[in-house]
Amino acid sequence: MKKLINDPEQVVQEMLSGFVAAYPKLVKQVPNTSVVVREESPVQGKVGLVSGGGSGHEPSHAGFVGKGMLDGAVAGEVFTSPTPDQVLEAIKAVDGGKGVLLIIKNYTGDVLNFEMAAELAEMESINVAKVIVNDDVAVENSTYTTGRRGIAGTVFVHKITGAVAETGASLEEVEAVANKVIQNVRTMGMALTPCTVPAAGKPSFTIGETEMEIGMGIHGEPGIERSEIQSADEITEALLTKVLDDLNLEENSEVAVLINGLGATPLLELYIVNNKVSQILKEKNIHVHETFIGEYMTSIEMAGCSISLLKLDEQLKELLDASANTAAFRK
Amino acid sequence: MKKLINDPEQVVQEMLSGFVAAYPKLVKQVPNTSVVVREESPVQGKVGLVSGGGSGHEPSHAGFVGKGMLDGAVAGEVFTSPTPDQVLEAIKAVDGGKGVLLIIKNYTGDVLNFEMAAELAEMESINVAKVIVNDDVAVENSTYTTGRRGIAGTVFVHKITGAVAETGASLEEVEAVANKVIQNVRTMGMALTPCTVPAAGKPSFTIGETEMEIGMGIHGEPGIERSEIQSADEITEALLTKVLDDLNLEENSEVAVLINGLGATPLLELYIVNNKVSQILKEKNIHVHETFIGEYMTSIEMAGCSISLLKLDEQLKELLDASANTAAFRK
Amino acid sequence: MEIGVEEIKQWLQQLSQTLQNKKEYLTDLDQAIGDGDHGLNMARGFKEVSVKIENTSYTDLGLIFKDTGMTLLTKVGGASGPLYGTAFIKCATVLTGKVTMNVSELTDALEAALNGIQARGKANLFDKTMIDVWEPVVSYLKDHKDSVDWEDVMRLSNEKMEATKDLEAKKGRASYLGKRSIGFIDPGATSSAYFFTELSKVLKGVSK
Amino acid sequence: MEIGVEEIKQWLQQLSQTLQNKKEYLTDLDQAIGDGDHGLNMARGFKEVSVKIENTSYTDLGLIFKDTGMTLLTKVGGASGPLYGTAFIKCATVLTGKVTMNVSELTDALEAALNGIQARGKANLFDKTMIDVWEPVVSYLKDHKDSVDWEDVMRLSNEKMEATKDLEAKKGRASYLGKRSIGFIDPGATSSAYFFTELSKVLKGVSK
Ligand SMILES: Nc1ncnc2c1ncn2[C@@H]1O[C@H](COP(=O)(O)OP(=O)(O)O)[C@@H](O)[C@H]1O
Ligand SMILES: Nc1ncnc2c1ncn2[C@@H]1O[C@H](COP(=O)(O)OP(=O)(O)O)[C@@H](O)[C@H]1O
Ligand SMILES: [Mg+2]
Ligand SMILES: [Mg+2]
Ligand SMILES: [Mg+2]
Ligand SMILES: [Mg+2]
Repeated sequence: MKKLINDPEQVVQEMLSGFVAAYPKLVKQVPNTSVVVREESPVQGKVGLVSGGGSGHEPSHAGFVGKGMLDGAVAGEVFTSPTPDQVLEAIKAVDGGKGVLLIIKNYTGDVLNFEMAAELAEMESINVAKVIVNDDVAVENSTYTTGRRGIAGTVFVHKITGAVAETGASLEEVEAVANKVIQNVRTMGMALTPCTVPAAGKPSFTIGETEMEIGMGIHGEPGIERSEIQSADEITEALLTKVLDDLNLEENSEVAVLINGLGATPLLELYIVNNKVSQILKEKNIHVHETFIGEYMTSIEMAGCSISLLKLDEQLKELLDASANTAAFRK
Repeated sequence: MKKLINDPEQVVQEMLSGFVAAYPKLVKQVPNTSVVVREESPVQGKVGLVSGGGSGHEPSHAGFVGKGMLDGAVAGEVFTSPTPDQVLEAIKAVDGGKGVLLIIKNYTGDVLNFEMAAELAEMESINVAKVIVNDDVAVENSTYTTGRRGIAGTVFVHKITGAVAETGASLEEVEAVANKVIQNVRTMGMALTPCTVPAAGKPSFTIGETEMEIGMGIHGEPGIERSEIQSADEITEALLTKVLDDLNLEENSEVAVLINGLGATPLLELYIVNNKVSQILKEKNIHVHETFIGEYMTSIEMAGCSISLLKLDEQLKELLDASANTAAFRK
Repeated sequence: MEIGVEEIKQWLQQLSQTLQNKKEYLTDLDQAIGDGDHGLNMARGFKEVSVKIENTSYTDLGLIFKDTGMTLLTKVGGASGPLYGTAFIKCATVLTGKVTMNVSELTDALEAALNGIQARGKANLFDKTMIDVWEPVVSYLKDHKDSVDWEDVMRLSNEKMEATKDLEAKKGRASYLGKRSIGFIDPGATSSAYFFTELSKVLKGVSK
Repeated sequence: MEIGVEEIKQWLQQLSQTLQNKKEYLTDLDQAIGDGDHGLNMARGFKEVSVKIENTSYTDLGLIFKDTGMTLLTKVGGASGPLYGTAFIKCATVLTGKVTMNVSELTDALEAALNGIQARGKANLFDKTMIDVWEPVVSYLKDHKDSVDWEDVMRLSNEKMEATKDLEAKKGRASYLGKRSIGFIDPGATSSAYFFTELSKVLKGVSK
């Protein structure tokens, strides 16, 4: 394990300190917690948005705290959902009287811990709503299982929900917009290499020099299928086809595209992926309103990427275009 | 070699196409070249700024093309300086009548190719000036050698020179500001892993599981020294000390900080590095005006980082704060 | 058979010790079909539990279960934190006010814990989760209130843990792997087997 | 000895072939003390040269050198592109208008090339660059205009290439390594040795 770290047990606290030290005009840390909130929190008269999850997905989630996006981010240990008391701290720190929306990625751990925090917050008379992001089309959806994971598409939920919250919308309205984004966003990912949880000290899986994992989440778990590595064009087509099939886009639809690196993928490669994505979408007469390329939702130092499409209508487009000022997303 | 690519010979062209497809509102490609320029090029009445170099440093340099930064970026093959004819195409495409400044990183290849392009441009009666960035304190400076390399600190040159050019300043004024930034910026880097030039197909060097390279450039070349890997705090202190020693900062100086990832370094680790950087600077009473953390000048998929400090005065601060709208840098 | 704070402390300390020893093994299990943190999560949580109960003297069984549950809830995270946390807190509600308990009362507590885990996690039997150990063990205890053979409990929890190997996961992270989850033992079932094994080891030594 | 377009074409084609064959070796040399592209750069550039001269019929020696130089200048990049490009273009200025040349005229052309490389790159002898091959070879040719032994030229270029191994680089990318550059042969010196070796192979076959 080669990492720029000190004590593996301290990575989350040191990372948060380093982050907050870098962006003092944007964020502050709630003392003695792993919660990062907007510098001006709580913002009165605005629904507070809280997201979070295990660490190892940087810049998610603290990187999206700021005007126009999240009010608070809760960091758990690496790949471990944060505990309810921490989520509660975030809720309390961002509640400006209009209630708080929790943006949860669909993992048992995240759902359970955030739900318990919501229960605790309700006991303190804070109005809390929750939405659950499940954009990963790699996993079959079923009421008998945990269902689909929430992965990189979550960033669109943060952006757009953040924009509507900024308008002073009510908790119900903000929740409705968040759910609209969730219904219209799909993602599929793949990986070339595993990643190493610092405290575990060894890679999450072993994989051959010519193999890849398709249907990758963001926690170093194996994908849904292992196969021989293919060309960037073939891989891109496979991922995008899965996304398109699930999203049911008509011709002349408008979308936002997110080509997300998992932590160790050079931008050079992500641009090559987008070359194929833009070709395919053009052929299908799907109009790209905006493309985002970079590291938004990572899996420590995994090499690989995910492709997300968000289907847009006028409302979503306007909210996506609205200004945002966070460490990792600026408009 | 595990990469998301198609034909190794085509990576640069496909990367540029994918990049331009992603940011059509910001940039366009000069047809049949590897030159990316601002969408509205040439901007009349403004000095044109051209930079570039080998590919493999993404988002450099095309990622910094846009309002408030570069007018044009020229991409060579991976790690290979672009040829004079390509640089000339960029110069011609961005010349808005006030002349063109070439921002060159101090590598023999870059210097020679950009110089020859400047000669060709002068023959076409375009006024061209050049500045040479050499921020890397790992290398001893000497008139008998090639001198110091230009690495991540170059991004500050792009930003600040871009801001002054935007004010309508003359070529001489813009050149003077660029040189002022160059005189006040220092960088030092390190790496944990090598990188692989796609067409070469194998890593630039081999390194043990517990070793690191100190004094790293951005071309996969070995550093100036190999040693046993240390903690993030120790490494940070070593790099920052070298930078501080060379920059001769008085107490109460103001600086901008850039913690740059080399391509495969998770943000988690870069934040941990900044934790120590901010501690050390605080102890030394050096005031951080702004911190930038992320991938700005990479070395394909190398794991490692560099630390840059730019000493600021009122003029540089104002220009650094000025608005910029590029794919990889927004203010 | 009367079970008091001492036995519970002894059990929790042994369980904590086992989880520290098995940290890497549980992490290996979780790497195969999850995200590789179960060993770290359980070891971290129970280390805190160990310190907490070491330094507190209890007269009320409810309180030691509650402290344990709260500690797990706030220190473990992930799926296992709220589930084990809930389990202990549910036990606490049944045992509150009691200085000692018999096997029947312990069984009631564990049944409440199982119901709590199920209410939170919504997993069914054979979904390849900790439920696959908890459910049969609690059933056995209910059926044998007066005649529990703790060796049987150990054997049973171990068997059921092993049996998760052949299942396809329907809940938790392993469910994302679909059929690829078959062939690996579930990490949470394994930590649950340690839970019951260490409990059995302590209780089988308690004279009637 | 009269050297015409045919000999130069043959030389450039053989040089191109050698550079294709040695692409990986040159890249290995450049990985050790540079950025690992010298083999790729030279192979790419000379492949273009090969196609260009294959499909063009020349009567003027100056033109074949100029085309070669321009092709290298626009297709190689890096440090070696402008340097080799300049070398051929400088040769062209000396040879322009000539249908054939003798060894003395060739020597003048190569001296102009060497001066061009030095004017551009500002490297001195023993800076561990291609100059370390060019300078002694051009000196030898100047000293032996009428009595050049092409076997000697091959030996000399090879020896001088080998000798770069013991030098500390002062120019080019390898200079960043300081003392760590010692112990490795310079890639540009190696491609220059191929340059002179292939030239010698062709010219030693030319009847006086
Ligand atoms: N819905 C559920 N009901 C019961 N147990 C579950 C459920 N989901 C997961 N588990 C258990 O939790 C274990 C994983 O715990 P852990 O690795 O600590 O958390 P996470 O899955 O969040 O990383 C699984 O092995 C499984 O036994
Ligand atoms: N200033 C210089 N003068 C002469 N030759 C040089 C100079 N700088 C570099 N070289 C030669 O160029 C070679 C490297 O070429 P190449 O790898 O193609 O370019 P780059 O160094 O830009 O990657 C070196 O081995 C050296 O022989
Ligand atoms: Mg986890
Ligand atoms: Mg090069
Ligand atoms: Mg886990
Ligand atoms: Mg080179």
